[in-house]
Amino acid sequence: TSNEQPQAQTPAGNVAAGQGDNAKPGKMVTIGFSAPAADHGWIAAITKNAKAQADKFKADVTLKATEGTNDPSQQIAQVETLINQKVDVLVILPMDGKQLTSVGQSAMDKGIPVINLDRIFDTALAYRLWIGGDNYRMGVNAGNYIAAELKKKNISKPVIGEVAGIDSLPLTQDRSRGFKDALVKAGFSVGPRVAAEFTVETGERQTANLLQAAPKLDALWNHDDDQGIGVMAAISAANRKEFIMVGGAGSKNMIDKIKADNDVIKATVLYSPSMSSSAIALARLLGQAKGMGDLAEHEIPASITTYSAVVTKENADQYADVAFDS
Amino acid sequence: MTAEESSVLLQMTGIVKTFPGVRALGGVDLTVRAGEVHCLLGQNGAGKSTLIKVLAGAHQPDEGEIVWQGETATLSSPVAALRMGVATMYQELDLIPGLSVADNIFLGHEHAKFGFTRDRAARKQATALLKRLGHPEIPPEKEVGELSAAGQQLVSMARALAHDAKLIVMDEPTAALAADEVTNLFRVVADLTADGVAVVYISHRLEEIREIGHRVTVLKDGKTVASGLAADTPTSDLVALMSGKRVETVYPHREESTVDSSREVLKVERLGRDNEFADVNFTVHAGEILGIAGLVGAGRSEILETIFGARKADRGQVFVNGKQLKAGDVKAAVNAGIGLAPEERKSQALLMDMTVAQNVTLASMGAYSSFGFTDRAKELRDSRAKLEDLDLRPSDPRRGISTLSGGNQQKAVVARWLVHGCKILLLDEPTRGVDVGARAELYRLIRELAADGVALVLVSSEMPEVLGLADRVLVLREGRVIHEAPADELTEADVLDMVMEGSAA
Amino acid sequence: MTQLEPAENTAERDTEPPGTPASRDKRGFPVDLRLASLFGVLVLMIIIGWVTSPDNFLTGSNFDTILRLAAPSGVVAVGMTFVIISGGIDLSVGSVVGLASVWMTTLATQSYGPWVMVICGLLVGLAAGLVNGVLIAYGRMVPFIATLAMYISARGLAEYLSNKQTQVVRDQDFLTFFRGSFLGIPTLIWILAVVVVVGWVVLNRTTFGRRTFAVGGNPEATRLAGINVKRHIALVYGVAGALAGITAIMLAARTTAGSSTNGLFYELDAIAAVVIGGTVLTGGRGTMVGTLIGVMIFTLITNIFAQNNLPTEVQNIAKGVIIVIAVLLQFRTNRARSTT
Amino acid sequence: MTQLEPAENTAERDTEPPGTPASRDKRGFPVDLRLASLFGVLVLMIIIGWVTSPDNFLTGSNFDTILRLAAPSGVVAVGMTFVIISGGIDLSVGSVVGLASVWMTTLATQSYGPWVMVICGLLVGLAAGLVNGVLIAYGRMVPFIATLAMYISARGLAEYLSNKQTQVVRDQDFLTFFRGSFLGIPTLIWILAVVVVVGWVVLNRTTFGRRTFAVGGNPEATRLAGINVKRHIALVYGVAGALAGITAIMLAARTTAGSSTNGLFYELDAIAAVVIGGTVLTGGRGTMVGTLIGVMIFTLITNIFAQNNLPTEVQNIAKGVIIVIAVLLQFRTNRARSTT
Ligand SMILES: Nc1ncnc2c1ncn2[C@@H]1O[C@H](COP(=O)(O)OP(=O)(O)OP(=O)(O)O)[C@@H](O)[C@H]1O
Ligand SMILES: Nc1ncnc2c1ncn2[C@@H]1O[C@H](COP(=O)(O)OP(=O)(O)OP(=O)(O)O)[C@@H](O)[C@H]1O
Ligand SMILES: O[C@@H]1[C@H](O)[C@H](O)CO[C@H]1O
Ligand SMILES: [Mg+2]
Ligand SMILES: [Mg+2]
Repeated sequence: TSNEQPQAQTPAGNVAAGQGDNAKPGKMVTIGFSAPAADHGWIAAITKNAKAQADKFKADVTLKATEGTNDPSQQIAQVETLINQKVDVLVILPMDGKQLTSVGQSAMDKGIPVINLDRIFDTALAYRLWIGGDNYRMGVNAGNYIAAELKKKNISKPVIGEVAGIDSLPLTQDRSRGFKDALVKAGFSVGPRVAAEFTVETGERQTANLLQAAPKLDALWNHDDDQGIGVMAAISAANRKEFIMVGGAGSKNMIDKIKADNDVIKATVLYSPSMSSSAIALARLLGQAKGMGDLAEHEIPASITTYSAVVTKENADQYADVAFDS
Repeated sequence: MTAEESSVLLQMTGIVKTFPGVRALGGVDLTVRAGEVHCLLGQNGAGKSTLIKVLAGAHQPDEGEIVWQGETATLSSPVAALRMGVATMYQELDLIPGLSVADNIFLGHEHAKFGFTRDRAARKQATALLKRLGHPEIPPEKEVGELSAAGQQLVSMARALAHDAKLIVMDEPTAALAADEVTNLFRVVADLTADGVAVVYISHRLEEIREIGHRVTVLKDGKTVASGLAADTPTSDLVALMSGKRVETVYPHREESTVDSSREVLKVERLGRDNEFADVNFTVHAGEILGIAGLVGAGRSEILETIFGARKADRGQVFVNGKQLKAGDVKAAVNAGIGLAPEERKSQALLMDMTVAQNVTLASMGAYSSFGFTDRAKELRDSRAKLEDLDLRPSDPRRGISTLSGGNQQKAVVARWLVHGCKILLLDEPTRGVDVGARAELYRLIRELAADGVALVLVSSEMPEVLGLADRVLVLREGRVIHEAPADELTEADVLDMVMEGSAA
Repeated sequence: MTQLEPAENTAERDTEPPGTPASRDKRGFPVDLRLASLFGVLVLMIIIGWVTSPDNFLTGSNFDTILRLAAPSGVVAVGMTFVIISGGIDLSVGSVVGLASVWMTTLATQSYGPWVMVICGLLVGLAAGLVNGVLIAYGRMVPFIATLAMYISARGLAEYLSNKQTQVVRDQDFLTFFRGSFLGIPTLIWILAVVVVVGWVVLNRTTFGRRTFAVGGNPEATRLAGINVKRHIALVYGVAGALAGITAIMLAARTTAGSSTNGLFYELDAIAAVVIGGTVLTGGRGTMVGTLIGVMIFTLITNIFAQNNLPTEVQNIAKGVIIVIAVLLQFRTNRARSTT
Repeated sequence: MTQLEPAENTAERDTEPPGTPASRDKRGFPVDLRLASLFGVLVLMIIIGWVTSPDNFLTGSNFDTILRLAAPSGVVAVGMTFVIISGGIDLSVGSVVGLASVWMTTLATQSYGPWVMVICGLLVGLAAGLVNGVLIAYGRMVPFIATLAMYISARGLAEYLSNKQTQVVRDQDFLTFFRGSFLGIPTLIWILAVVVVVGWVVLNRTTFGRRTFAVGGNPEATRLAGINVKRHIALVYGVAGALAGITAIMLAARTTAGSSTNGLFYELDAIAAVVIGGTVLTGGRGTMVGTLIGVMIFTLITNIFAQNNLPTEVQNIAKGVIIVIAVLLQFRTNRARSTT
């Protein structure tokens, strides 16, 4: 977490390199950026990464970052403000994809390319490019990992718990669906499930109750490593060690614990906020009408899905650079 | 007799109203004829207000019958009563402070078309009504909260008139009125009755009843003990009916003075507050009762509150036993031995959710605690002793203060300052709303305090009270002292002339 | 709340001599020093916006943005003004917005077309408001608690109905009308204007409004004047609920979706706007114009911060401080006025 | 709020005659029918919990969990009880918990060790509470608005300080002590017990408590009895703030982290618990035992729902309904009592 090594990167946040010709400064691009309220580490990292990436390209990029509201109507107004300011490209991580679709579309209609980050708009007409994680696969990978581990231990009727994130977000539902599908495929099912709200306190409270409801567990998946701090606190308070735990998103804190391997947490499925660094880098290229070096296409693709890798003790080092401060 | 029966407007028989735990009315009869002023008498808590609330449709009776112009009536809501022709001026001011005079007068029967108010028409009619009451100068668009108490009482009256009622009930309308306003009110009442409107009139001031009343009904403990008496029934008979015991006179006799003129306890020098009063000077000695006479609004309460530090003096000083008191600091005044029994008992003195004991020790909490912990045993012991001294009934200090009658609540306020050991007691309208029996007891108590060496300042709107109790009297007019004299050199008529005209006739 | 502030009471008495003519018409019109000082704050904010982003602030499209953002919260605040003047409070409006927005955008509702959607939003809001009103007036519950219960339950019900999914509005007629504009002014802004004007007229020129002041000023006296106080209170909450329903319709248009998270925290913003606008929480006094200015001030804060790319946390610190300053300032003006 | 509910007023008067002996000691002790009915609700919930999950509910470790979860909210609610009895309200406690939790867990603070962390949490809470108190008592702001401003600002400041990141507690002594237990009972539960007992004693057996009732019951009369009402009000908010600070410490221990999101919504839960516990929002009356029962009821709801694997939305619908029922029930009991 941040208070551990605050000076690890300057400016904090991970950045994409920018390769070949694309590294050279081009025409000035003003990028407008809008995200929900940074009420947990992951979203905070999204904003920070965007700023860090823009900073790297400060020769030809100006970032206008309006930040943070959980009221879709207000976020619409913020995007409108950016449109009024005549930015060249917009990067939008919507509070709710469906609710910001219309303003995305109106930007596109006005000729401002929109990069839709993470939570997807309702129609592809509203964005030029979508870049985000694969929530369904995140659940699938968590489920597969757990299933494999339990099979290794020859547990036939395991109790598998789930601590979801904010239940009203579509991404949470996608994750839960993927998790359930993977377990069902392996012949297992989801046992006790609670939903926290991406905060440590709710993570702790919900997990404490879940642990009471399930006196014996074999595995537990927690959707979000931010709330994971609370989840782990509840587990240690209950003095429970009999199960394995898998995290979600990939915070520095959790990856360190996985590496140390002296706790229940054995893996985390990535959903990295580094995607916002990529979004800024691509926004710059869009603004400069450039393509991506390694692709044969002249154009930037219409959608990019980051892969939800499973980080374990074995490969933890490999992912240290995309881990974020929770 | 038949002629009279035919003019009977209202007949209430066997009215019973029980509140949980209290039988407020236990079978009351009341007969009112058209065009008469029918007075309702009774001690505090006798049930007068409850009876008229039943009549106004504000309370539903448990038993009993109401006959209106010969027909049985059911008054299921205030609207029903108003429709029938009963308008009521309630005891507790029933106005909306944030609304204008006109809005208050017509509340509930607004001048309106399709729900839209017609303010001009309302203002015009309001002015007409106020004019009829002798006060055309009150602007109908003024907020009622900004009027004086007398002004508010007038609005209340205008509201009753606005209904074109056949019967107007007035529950202690003069409690907040000065002498000239009372005269004015009586003129209006006379006009009304001349038009055949009946008035039910409630007051604790017997002389008023004598002045305007035609007949009298006396309530005691929720029952009618006498009805249809002539208004000139002797005072002692009325008091006997109300209280069940003989009280010779209502107001106190002058007694042997207890002034210790060697001990000047309270000295007020050139005290003043902008727009309220100016240049007030007086001294009070141990054992002395200083009366302050004046009209409502003359600034008497403000003077007491300023001495007490509840308002900050703009000019002048207050000395207690020769030591100057810090201005605007209640705590300093209390520590110096001053106590105030304020004008509005309920809102300024009592904690209605607390017990009598807790109310009594409120100003002396330090003495009833050690290391911040309350000494509840001592609290109970001392308050019980004080309640017995003051003959406060019931004397159980653990009762809720809200269960006491007005007079006994007033005694509890006095007890608060006595347990604190106060040497100067400021009394602002100590008998307001207190019935005759309880009054006599309060007068005795005030005298006893003086005899014990307490210095008292007494403000009262009732002239005989001031003249009968005080050793010396200050006459106040528009915030200035215009006369000071020993009480036995003044007559009621002198003082009235001075407060109204500015000088003795 | 009711902190019958002792100090305040006496202070008022000290400083407010009966009958200063200036204080005559506190309810009606903006000709009042208190409102003038509030208006001063608004103007100040516009100047700040203009100075800090000279190119983009004072443009037509930015005012469009500001007003369209203010529109839904403004409508909620009009309802809150009635509730607070009547001596109550409504914590549930935000949740009711969420519930109504979900209910009117379910597949089933949408299948009946735009009229049914609109009516559904209105009715759900009205019904929730009436439940509040009935619990308060007839169930004798404290408004804070009754509406807190509704706050929790309505949000839960909205999540239950929507299965926590955002429901996209597909009805083109609905979108065309409410997202469109008339005489060059967006429909949403028209709705706000109409609601504020009607709200002003009802409050100041009808018996309903007069009685709302009366109920808040002295409910017992109002009852004794023959007014059905319980029914009136129930209706006032019904009005607030119905306006929350209208807000839901506006949000559904603005976001082209219904969601159980719509309207989150609207109650606090509305209460803050109403109180900053000079309506007192103890009831009996208040102005519609003040509420509108209060809403505009809050919307401007957000806009100015967005214009200048400032982070939310600073915005929140500033928002709290501005509330304190605006309230203290009004108090001083008030004081100054009455001593002159 | 203050809806000087007409209906309610008359009703109260109708049903609560002065001087029924039962109503004598309204504040002090749990020997009261109103509390008994509340206790009945609690017992009922325990029975429901037991019936619906017979194996896991009535276990020692589940009670441990319930009490540990109840502990922080309980401490906040004790402070809220004082504030509400004094006639005020404090919307800011949740945000103050967040602010204190962040401040006490910054790298800088942690570097000074556990004592400084604890003192920091306490002082930040106390300071925020005193700011509220001073704005209300001396700045004459309405408590609702002053604490609403603090609610917004404190959360903003917490985000600013923490840079919106979760700050993990590294100090082992701190964790060992506060996450540990004494005589087999977790430290957090001890803290709750001590706070409740001390709160009860202060409220019912000290002059501070007596003055709190007095200030809430009739501030003007209290002032005229020579009591410094303003100072007392400022102190009451200070107490509430300090207790929020203690809550922050407890949460930092429970979650092993400080975060600006700690304490979110605690104000609403605390107010609901206090009011369900029988303390009236107009001030002057209330009980500590009722508050404790109120907190337990809310904690149990969450636990029972989790035990039965029920979704949050249903839990929320139920929570609102339970608030309504509990309040109406108390009212009926009250009524029944006074008519006998
Ligand atoms: N709403 C009520 N609830 C309970 N008791 C009541 C209520 N109203 C009046 N009482 C009680 O009924 C009795 C009669 O009260 P009421 O007000 O009618 O007396 P009153 O004759 O008008 O006295 P006063 O001269 O002091 O005005 C008293 O004991 C009073 O406490
Ligand atoms: N809180 C207040 N608000 C408005 N006017 C007030 C207030 N208090 C007093 N006044 C007015 O100030 C003037 C002086 O009142 P004050 O109470 O001093 O009179 P008083 O001589 O004590 O009369 P009394 O005690 O007999 O009513 C009156 O016109 C009164 O109505
Ligand atoms: O906001 C969420 C979470 O914090 C999650 O952990 C990653 O996906 C984001 O969209
Ligand atoms: Mg009476
Ligand atoms: Mg007076």
